[in-house]
Amino acid sequence: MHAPTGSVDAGAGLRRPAIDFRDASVRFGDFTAMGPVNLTVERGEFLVIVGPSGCGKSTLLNLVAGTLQPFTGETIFNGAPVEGLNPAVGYITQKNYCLPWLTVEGNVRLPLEFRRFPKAQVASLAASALERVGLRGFEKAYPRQLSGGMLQRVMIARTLVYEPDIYLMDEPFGSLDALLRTKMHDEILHLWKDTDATFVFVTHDLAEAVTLADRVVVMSGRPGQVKLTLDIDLPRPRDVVDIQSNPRFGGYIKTLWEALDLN
Amino acid sequence: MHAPTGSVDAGAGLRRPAIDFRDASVRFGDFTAMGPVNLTVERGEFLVIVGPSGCGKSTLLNLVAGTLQPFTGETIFNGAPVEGLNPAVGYITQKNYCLPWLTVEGNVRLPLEFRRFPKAQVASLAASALERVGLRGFEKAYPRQLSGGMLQRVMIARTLVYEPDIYLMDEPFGSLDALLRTKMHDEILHLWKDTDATFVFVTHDLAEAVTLADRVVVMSGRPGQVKLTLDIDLPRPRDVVDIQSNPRFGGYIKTLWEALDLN
Amino acid sequence: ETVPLKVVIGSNSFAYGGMRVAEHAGILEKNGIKAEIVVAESGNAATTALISGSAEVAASGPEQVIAAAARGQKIVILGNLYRGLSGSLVLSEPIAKKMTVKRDAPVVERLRALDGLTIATPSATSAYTVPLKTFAEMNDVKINFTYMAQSAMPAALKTGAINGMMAGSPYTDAGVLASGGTLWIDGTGGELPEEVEPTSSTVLQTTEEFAKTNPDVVKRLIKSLEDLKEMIAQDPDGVKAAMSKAYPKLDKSTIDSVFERNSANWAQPEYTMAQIQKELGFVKTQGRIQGADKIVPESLLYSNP
Amino acid sequence: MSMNTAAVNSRKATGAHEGRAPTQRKSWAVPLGLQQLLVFVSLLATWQITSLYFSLDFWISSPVAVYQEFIRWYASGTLLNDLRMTLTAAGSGFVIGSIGGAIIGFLLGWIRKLGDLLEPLILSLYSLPKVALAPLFVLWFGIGITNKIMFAAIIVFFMVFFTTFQGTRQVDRDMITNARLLGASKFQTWTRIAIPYSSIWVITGLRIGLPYALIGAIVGEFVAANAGVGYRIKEATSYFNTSGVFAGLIMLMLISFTLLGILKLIEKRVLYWQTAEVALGEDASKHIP
Amino acid sequence: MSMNTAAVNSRKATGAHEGRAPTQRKSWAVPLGLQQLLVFVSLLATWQITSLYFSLDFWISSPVAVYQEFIRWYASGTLLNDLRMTLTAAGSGFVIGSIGGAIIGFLLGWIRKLGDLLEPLILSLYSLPKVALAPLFVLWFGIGITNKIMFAAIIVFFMVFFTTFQGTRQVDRDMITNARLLGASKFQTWTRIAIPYSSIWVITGLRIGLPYALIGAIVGEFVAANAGVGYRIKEATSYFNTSGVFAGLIMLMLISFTLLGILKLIEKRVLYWQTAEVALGEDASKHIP
Ligand SMILES: Nc1ncnc2c1ncn2[C@@H]1O[C@H](COP(=O)(O)OP(=O)(O)OP(=O)(O)O)[C@@H](O)[C@H]1O
Ligand SMILES: Nc1ncnc2c1ncn2[C@@H]1O[C@H](COP(=O)(O)OP(=O)(O)OP(=O)(O)O)[C@@H](O)[C@H]1O
Ligand SMILES: [Mg+2]
Ligand SMILES: [Mg+2]
Repeated sequence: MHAPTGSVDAGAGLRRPAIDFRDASVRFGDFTAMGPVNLTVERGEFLVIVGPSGCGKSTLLNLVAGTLQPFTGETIFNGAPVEGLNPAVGYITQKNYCLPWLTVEGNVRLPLEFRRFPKAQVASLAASALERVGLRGFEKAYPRQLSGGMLQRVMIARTLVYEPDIYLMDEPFGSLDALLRTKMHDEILHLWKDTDATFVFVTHDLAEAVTLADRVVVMSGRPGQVKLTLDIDLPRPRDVVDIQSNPRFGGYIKTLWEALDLN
Repeated sequence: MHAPTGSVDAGAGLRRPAIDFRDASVRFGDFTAMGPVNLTVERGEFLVIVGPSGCGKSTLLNLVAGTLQPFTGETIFNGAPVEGLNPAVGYITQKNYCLPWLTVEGNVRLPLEFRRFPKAQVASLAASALERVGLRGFEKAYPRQLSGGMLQRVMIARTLVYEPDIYLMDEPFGSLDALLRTKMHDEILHLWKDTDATFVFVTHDLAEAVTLADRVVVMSGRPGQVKLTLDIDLPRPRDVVDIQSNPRFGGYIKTLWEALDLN
Repeated sequence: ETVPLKVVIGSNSFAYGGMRVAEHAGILEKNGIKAEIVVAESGNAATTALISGSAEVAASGPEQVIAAAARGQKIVILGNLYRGLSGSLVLSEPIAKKMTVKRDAPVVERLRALDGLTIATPSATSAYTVPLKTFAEMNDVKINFTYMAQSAMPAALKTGAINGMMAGSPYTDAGVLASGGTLWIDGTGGELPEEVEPTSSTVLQTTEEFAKTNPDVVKRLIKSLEDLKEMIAQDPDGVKAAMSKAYPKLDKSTIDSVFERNSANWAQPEYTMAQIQKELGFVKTQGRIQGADKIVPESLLYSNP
Repeated sequence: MSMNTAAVNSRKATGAHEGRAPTQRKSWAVPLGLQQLLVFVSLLATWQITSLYFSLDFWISSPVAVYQEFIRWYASGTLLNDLRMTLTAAGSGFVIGSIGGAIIGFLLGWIRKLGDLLEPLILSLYSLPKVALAPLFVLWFGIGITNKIMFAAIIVFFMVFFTTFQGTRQVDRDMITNARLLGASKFQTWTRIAIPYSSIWVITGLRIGLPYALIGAIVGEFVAANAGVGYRIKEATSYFNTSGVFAGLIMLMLISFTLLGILKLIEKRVLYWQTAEVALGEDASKHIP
Repeated sequence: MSMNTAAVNSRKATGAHEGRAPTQRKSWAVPLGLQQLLVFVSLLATWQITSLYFSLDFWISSPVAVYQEFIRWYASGTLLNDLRMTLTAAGSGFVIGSIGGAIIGFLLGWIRKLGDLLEPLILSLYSLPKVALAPLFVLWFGIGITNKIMFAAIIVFFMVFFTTFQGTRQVDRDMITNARLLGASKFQTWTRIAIPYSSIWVITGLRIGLPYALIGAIVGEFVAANAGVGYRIKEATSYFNTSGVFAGLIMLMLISFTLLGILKLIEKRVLYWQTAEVALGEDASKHIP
């Protein structure tokens, strides 16, 4: 499955998968939290993962980010096993990691400063990211002055701002209202179209899953394994409101719902 | 609007409202975060609040819990203004406040111990609360060993366990999967029916709102004010799955969606 | 021309008073020495400072020189700063009142009256302890010695934690004044018998190295001590004037009494081979300092090349 | 209950949404400084009265006597010189000790393996009574200002080291991991996360250490000196001038007080985000998403 | 890359989901104790060699000389007596000082107004060099063991007080508010939230304070004693017996070492939840919700 040479191949035809879980499982003590999982995420794919609470979805993302190491198997990222942290991914975690001593803007600039973006760009990139998540006017606020949903949006802006090739998103829109969520879906789909980035997206919202995904993976209950892989064959580009009235939309949701229900 | 005597009246006919916001508004510095709000929550009512992120929903609940004091107006609780903390409410906050040095069980027992429940009852009450949120088997785990959804369930169990008269719930099911969420809806509706408690429930999920509510309040954008009050005239007791196919269900959702969209 | 010189002394007590008078009366300056006098925490610290090389000259008891020599440090004595014992024994008020022996009785009887009492001294090895202890042992008198900082003694005397204190002036004066104590054995007045009394309380000292390389400075120092002796004999008022400059906190009458009690002891600059041998003898009989028997007495005394 | 009483009763809210206290209708602040002054004055009064009433002047002096001693000290012209000496030693010692303590404490706290390895060693050194080292210090560093600086530095070093060490160990590792994923280099996780995170502990260390810089300088002056506040105290002790001793001690208290005040200002600046009242106001209200 | 190398390379994960490290396939642990021993031995060797090579025996003694001094000390029969004296004073002082410091630090940290009011007062007292107070201590507590105990107690008090004070001020007020809503009385928020929360600070305070208990006892012995480790050190000092001074100091180090070890065990027990490996295992897997 490896490319014949070690170099990154430019041709679209010869692309190797972005992520490849091979028999990966995670244990804490004697407790198997996830797996074994076998799953391939293609480059440029929008993959959504759903599954019962505590089945190991966050754990799966952690394997890709390299914040956990598997007990068995391995996680192949861009052709090489993940060892140690993997800053090539943009990870929007479930837990909030805003730095309390930085303003909203400071938090969003952080990755740009870390990645040594040219000074001139930093301010405008940060401003546009904040604009996109609807936080203009709150640049100078500190995290403790924000509502739950606003904090979540700071986390999103902080990842969007540096445009990684691969996004790992762990329930990123959980505390957003329906309207804002729709806006964010739109935003994300545009981003995906414009940049050709790969997305691995965890959610509990099946409509969200179907709206966004190329493919939805349903995980089984603890220890989470891949139970069902469902290709979402809906037209692109999608309009996040109109797509819901597509005749196949309801069917996909039903399939997913049933797969979950059997747990 | 006050009851003629200061004593708590027993007769159901003479009931005064559980909560009454009178021109209540909250400011942080010069920034008006919420209000002014005028809203009455009747005793035994199931009120759901929806509104855009950052409009002041959590702030509204904080007024009832007494963790914030209004800048103008007042919050009348059981006939008297809320001054200082109000432990008569059961408050499931948006932020997680599990104590990291207690096990899941220890965290759930905490309010019982605080409220001096008889020793004999404590263990069985805690066990049944954990059972209800699907956390059996995790009694001895520490918070840092749990997934996001599991932590949220600990917070829920910790409030259910002492059966307060009034529940304030701030997006309690945000990180639960669809199935578990449905189970929790069922659980909550049974609780409500059995105990005749009052619920003030904040959510972003309009289906959830319509499924549970007697009445849904839509708040406007910052500073949040009551924009629409919608009585949900669906039969009780409700089956949380069947209710969605009620012909009026979709209509309510549409009304709410439109009210939100106009923001 | 004048040479700058750092001189470290062991305390603010009058045992080092000669040095201060020599400084404030201009004797050192007259001999071409621009002295900076530093006060250390104890005689031991003064000698330590000398060894460390941060002062050229130190003043402390001869036993410090012996102890340092026993550890291989080459220090030589240039001259005597205070003859005999500079400390005295003060009894607390209630004990003194109970005494059947009179203050003017022979010193041996006064010593016997101390049997069983608790007496504070600065340390087990202090120049104040050894004579009294030796004297008591010679006469089969049992004294409970306890060791404490001199500054703490008057307070202990007042609260009754100790029955008496063996210390130097001005601590003894404070013991008398503040706690209503009685001066029981006057060490400065030479009341202790010759065979237990130390030869000297403080001597002027420097390293062998410094003495060798700076014979001229040493000569000036020795000359200063002789000038001091002469001044005490010739010009007591000048000495008192220098004292009030050195101890600005003391009033006229105190200066007078301090002068009367101590000036004679300041005026004995010669330190002889015999005196060294006597000190070494004390040290050896008590076996306090390991390796003291290996010391060559001659090496301790500065000899004019 | 009328609206008026409600307003009076309403307390400054603390709450699940605290951080920035909500604006209240009225506020009844009793100036803290005044209260502190009251405590201070009543203590002085108690001191004076006890001293007079039980005639303990010789032992505990009295405020009036101490004041007179101050005047004398100042008039004699040595006060400023003494202050300069002591402050130089304490200041240099503090700077050396706290920089060393903060850096090494930070490094050992941060690099866990190294910390585990060297902790016992540092603990041993910490356990040494510095006063007992005084003679050795004289031997090693002489009796000049170096001795006093080293004394102050070593004491401060340990104070700052320990709190920084402990604090840095508490830094949320998940926060660090997250920053690494955001692209932070190891060095950046230090400067941007770990240092701000443990700054509260470093400051605690500095607060604990600061008075000890003075104490170190003073003890150094006790051992050997011819000027300085410590020397004055020793001199006063030798002549049983209790008022002088207290004058010296109070001088020290005043100095560390001033310095601690300055430190508090720095603390406020460094930890400004804990209390900042940032104007969301106008601007934020305009851009409703 | 073969699976084998991958396994060898895989590091102990730290991560957004850390807390309990995931189980690894293999683990290569180098025993820490051994490493520490190595550091210790090489330090001793350096000391010995430096001392021999540069003939610095008088200045820094040497391990062999110190060892001989220990033997002499033990043979003379005073060692145990000295130890008993010093330990009694330090131990009692530690207990009194740390209980006092923890309680008062906790109270003033917790009751903010009181803390703000009294902080300057306590800071002033803290700034006093205790050694300069020796005569007053003799006046108040005599020259017996009480004096040494009080010396130790007062120094420990301040150390524990300060860290506890600072730590308690850091307690998450929102957490407290939440507990109050859950029905906690004021007292319960102390016992169930604030105390566990600030326990890490209290323990830091104890760790910082413990060696100071010994230091306090030693200083007390310097001021007045006729036995005890401090007294031996002073005695050795007056004979320029550097080996004796080091023997005394090392004795002290050994003592505080042992005591700190015990404290560490207690710390592990109190803060067990930070590292606990609780068996979810079997039981949890059975009840899939
Ligand atoms: N540090 C840890 N120590 C022990 N067990 C852990 C740890 N982290 C996670 N687990 C366990 O691993 C399992 C999977 O956790 P994970 O966070 O991946 O779930 P999830 O699918 O993301 O759930 P949710 O939807 O609730 O976020 C859970 O049962 C959890 O208890
Ligand atoms: N401590 C505070 N200091 C300053 N502003 C605050 C503070 N707490 C909340 N706010 C502001 O008050 C507004 C309302 O916050 P609140 O948490 O009530 O929103 P919310 O409706 O619960 O939003 P969400 O759905 O995102 O949780 C927000 O704009 C927020 O920035
Ligand atoms: Mg998760
Ligand atoms: Mg909210």
